[in-house]
Amino acid sequence: MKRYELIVIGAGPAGLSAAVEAANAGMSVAVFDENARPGGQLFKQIHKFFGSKEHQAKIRGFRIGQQLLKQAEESGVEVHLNSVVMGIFDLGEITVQHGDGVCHYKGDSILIATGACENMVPFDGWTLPGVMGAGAAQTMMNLHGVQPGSRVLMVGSGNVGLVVSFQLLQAGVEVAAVIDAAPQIGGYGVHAAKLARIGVPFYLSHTIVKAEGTDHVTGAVIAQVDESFRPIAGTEKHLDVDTVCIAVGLSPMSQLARMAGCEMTEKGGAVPVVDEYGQTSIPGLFVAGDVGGIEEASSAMIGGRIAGAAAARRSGYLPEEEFREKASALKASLGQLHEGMFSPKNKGRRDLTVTDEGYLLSKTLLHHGYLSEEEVAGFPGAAPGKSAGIHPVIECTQNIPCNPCQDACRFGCIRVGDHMTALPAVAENARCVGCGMCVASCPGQAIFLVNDEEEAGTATVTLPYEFLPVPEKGAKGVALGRDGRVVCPAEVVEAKTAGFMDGTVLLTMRVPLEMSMKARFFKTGEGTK
Amino acid sequence: MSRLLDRNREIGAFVPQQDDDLIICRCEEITKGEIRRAVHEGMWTLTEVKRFLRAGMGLCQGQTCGRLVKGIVAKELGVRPSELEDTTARCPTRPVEMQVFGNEVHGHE
Amino acid sequence: MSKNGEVIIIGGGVIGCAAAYYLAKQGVSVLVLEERMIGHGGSSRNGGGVRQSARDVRELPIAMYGIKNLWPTLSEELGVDVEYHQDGNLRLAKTEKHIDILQNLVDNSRKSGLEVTMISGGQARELCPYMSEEVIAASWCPTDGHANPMLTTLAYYRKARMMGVHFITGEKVVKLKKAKGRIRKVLTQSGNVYEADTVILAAGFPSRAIANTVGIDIPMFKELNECLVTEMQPPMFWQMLGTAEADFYGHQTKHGSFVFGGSSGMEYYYRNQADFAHETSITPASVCRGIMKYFPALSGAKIIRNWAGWIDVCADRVPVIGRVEEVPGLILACGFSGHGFGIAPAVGQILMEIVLEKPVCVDISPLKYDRFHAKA
Amino acid sequence: MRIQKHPILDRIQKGRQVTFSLDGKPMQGYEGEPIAAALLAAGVRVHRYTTKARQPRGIFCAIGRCTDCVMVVDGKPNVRTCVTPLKEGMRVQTQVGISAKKESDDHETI
Repeated sequence: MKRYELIVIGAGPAGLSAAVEAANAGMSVAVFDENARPGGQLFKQIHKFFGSKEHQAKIRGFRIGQQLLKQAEESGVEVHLNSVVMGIFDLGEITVQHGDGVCHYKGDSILIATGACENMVPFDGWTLPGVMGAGAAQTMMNLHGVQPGSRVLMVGSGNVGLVVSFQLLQAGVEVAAVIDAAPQIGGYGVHAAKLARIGVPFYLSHTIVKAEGTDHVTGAVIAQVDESFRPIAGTEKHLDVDTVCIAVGLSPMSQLARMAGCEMTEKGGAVPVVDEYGQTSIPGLFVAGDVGGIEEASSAMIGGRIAGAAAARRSGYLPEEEFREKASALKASLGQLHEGMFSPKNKGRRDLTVTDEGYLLSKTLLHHGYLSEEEVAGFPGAAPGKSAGIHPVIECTQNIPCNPCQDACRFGCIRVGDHMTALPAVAENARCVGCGMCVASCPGQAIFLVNDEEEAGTATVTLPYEFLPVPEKGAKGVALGRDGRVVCPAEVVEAKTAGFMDGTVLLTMRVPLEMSMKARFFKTGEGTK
Repeated sequence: MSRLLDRNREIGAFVPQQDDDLIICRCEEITKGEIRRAVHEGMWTLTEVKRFLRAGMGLCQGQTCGRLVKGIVAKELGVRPSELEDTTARCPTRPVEMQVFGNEVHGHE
Repeated sequence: MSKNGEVIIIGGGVIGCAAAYYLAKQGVSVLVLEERMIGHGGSSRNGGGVRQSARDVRELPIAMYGIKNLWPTLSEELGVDVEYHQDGNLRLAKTEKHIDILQNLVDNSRKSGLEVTMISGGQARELCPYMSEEVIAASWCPTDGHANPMLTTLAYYRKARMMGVHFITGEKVVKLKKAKGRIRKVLTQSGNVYEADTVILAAGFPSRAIANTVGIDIPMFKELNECLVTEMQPPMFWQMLGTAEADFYGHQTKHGSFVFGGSSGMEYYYRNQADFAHETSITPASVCRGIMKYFPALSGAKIIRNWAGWIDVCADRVPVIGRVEEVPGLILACGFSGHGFGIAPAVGQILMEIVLEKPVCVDISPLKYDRFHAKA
Repeated sequence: MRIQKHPILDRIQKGRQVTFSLDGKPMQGYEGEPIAAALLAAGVRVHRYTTKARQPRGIFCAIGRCTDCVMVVDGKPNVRTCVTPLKEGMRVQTQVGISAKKESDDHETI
């Protein structure tokens, strides 16, 4: 029987990272994945990742996937695609279906990195074609280039719901609304703000009552819920949609761990009990990534590297001391991602009212998806008088683990500090040359350049723009406020991009002077709202 | 080890609910009402519910409804979902044709 | 002295649940203690055969009694469709040796009054057109059939519970204790002590260790048994199938899926003897190859699940049923050796009759616990 | 509908265009893309009708897990169309229960 020193199940971010780490240490490694393409969910992630430079922040998920694949190839990892791991057995054996046959393999160590699957919520009509997981919609549009529908209701305002809604808009699909049964938005405020300023409405404390249609979805009914999440009669609202996307969380796909007989525990679903390096109760059987507890891709990659290193230590490829050094560095890096109000330990908390620094959290952001102008002014990235002339306005008001803006400004205008989750602050007397690097680097698209041209009575606002068609210089239209409503006429004065911006266009529009802190998006043509 | 369950514990009578006709197991078309009723008929473990109704016994092997069934059973029993033992995970993880399953070949290359 | 019912049944499998039901029907108060959950063991992990053919003549009367008197009305009686089908059993032969084995079984069964005959491959294909040309003969017993073992077990449990039988699951029995020369106490891992005048031990293989605690041994071992189930298929045939060498068996269920069991020939050497019966990496593939030789039409059917369970195999491959004279009050019902499901209703009734000291419906004396002897 | 040009992904790479059939009608798609993607692009949303209630089902998880999108492909029922690559000449049929929809059920079929 063919034997590898490490068998990795799942070629997603965790699995590939583990494989690369182990192979670089000298192990013979094979990765099996049931999909036709490697990368797991990475190739569906077309947004820029959060984090710091070492976490590959501001790089789009699919690019990180490409890098990982290249690394896997260079390190000699065998990646077997279209290979379904059917079962896991005694003594480190797996059976793999590939094509029209089944192979048996053994691994000295096995790493399960099968990721997660989407949770579902049942409602009247939820079996109709057109109701699908948000991830399913993402797969269809970002992997296969097919729109999942023409008008979508997004159920769930966690990061998946928010990110996929934005991606739907990028794919040319309308988003009728984002709803959530919870009284506040679950995902990052910056993700919500991207949708709100384009005009996507948020309905919090709302649930879907019904998907309408006989053969497929032709509409949806939503309603407000009471404190026990029951719909309140009389609050029903009909939405014209042909697609309903469900984004109500993820569950670990831990069947193989259970099949192997791992001791299990509960962590948003059944997950194996693991030691600090991802080893389960069965010696030599590791898990990494979402299968061990839902997080995000950046954490999964670090977790994978830790487990890969632990497997290498187990097989004698990594001396104890070297392993400990490596593991502690990786854990420190993981620790950085685990800080702040969205850290795993704060999961599901709704009682936070202030940031780590003591700033009052924006209620409008939590309840409507955007910051009010008054609230923006209270944060260190946008305080009035921080800078004269052209200057960045950073509308980043929650402690999320991310700091590329700090590195983006070569004049040191922007400071996050040692704690990646701290709010970015714009320095007093900052010397801003208006290069726009900060705007392009912000994965949350939360930085704007504002230039008040007092003599002319106008101002320019530069915003990140990731839609087609890109308005050309001279294009006339309207500026939309943070809430997506038309605030004033606007004209495009510049649309620039560069390779390193990877698809982000810096769109500069001219607006009346008094609108510089209100106008946050540009829409071609005469908006009539 | 299984949790100690006295099957005589009073869990109240079955009370019909408005959404009892919601499909929960999409493969086998098993409704919420059927699951709730099974609990009142003594099916107190997820495995018993599955064997009694076929919920989770279809083509996807409960990968979609497992979590939902668990929530419904837990609520009916007045326990936390995490207190319920999952049904057994078995090979194969995906449906495999008999002629493929029986065709054991050696090595990928 | 405290008491937890007139009878304690150890084991919430199909035997225990059936016995509980028939006892409750007679007004006896019963407590059932189950280590895991209802129908956890072999009761839910078998091919569902309800057959008389190829039975050892010592247990054949029990099978015949159940098929004649209990199975036909069981669904109605229990209020749950247990999916009983009486469409016959074909036991298939591919070689002359197979024919000899089957002929011998047929001859013995006929002596006990069972209507079973040898038929040709062609006749077999008339009954079941999907069968390949490799089948050259078969034994045919038209009164055999199959049922859904999971539903049957749970239906007995459900009905017994409705009738007031007390079930406690997750309660592992570790010890029996006598008092004043009779069975009296049942001690569990959780520290609970239950008492009754009569204890029925129907716990599959673990029965051996439990019986040991009152000095009784039943010569049996546990053997891994594996089954597989396909996706739903269009209705094809309703007979129960088996082979001369018993290396594969199965049927199509009411749902449409096929359930097949079988062996790889390596069962005896299975190294993992842990409590949890894990399916092996080799048997299902071997069973698939077996099935396709007999039923090529099924080669495209998808397998959606394998499962495994332990069989409590007695030294002479028939169960131990009856009172233990050395331990008054203790009744054994274990060692069913992989063919207990089909006779479960009848055994349930028999256990009731033993408890109530009624005349037993069939002669069970060949199944007593102290029948085992070394060769002369 | 297919996304012609995407702001981030530009043009999504596809295999060669192939012809397949749905319930006897000729359809276009790209080789190697999931059958489900080709159908969705053509506006087909119903993949099957269930066994018991004859309710319509379509794409749901799109990763081969939920088995809701199964259809009869080249005569085989229960084929997960979201993970089965499209090939030239494939015969795809709406599944009813576990059988192919009868052509006579389809009034549009010529």
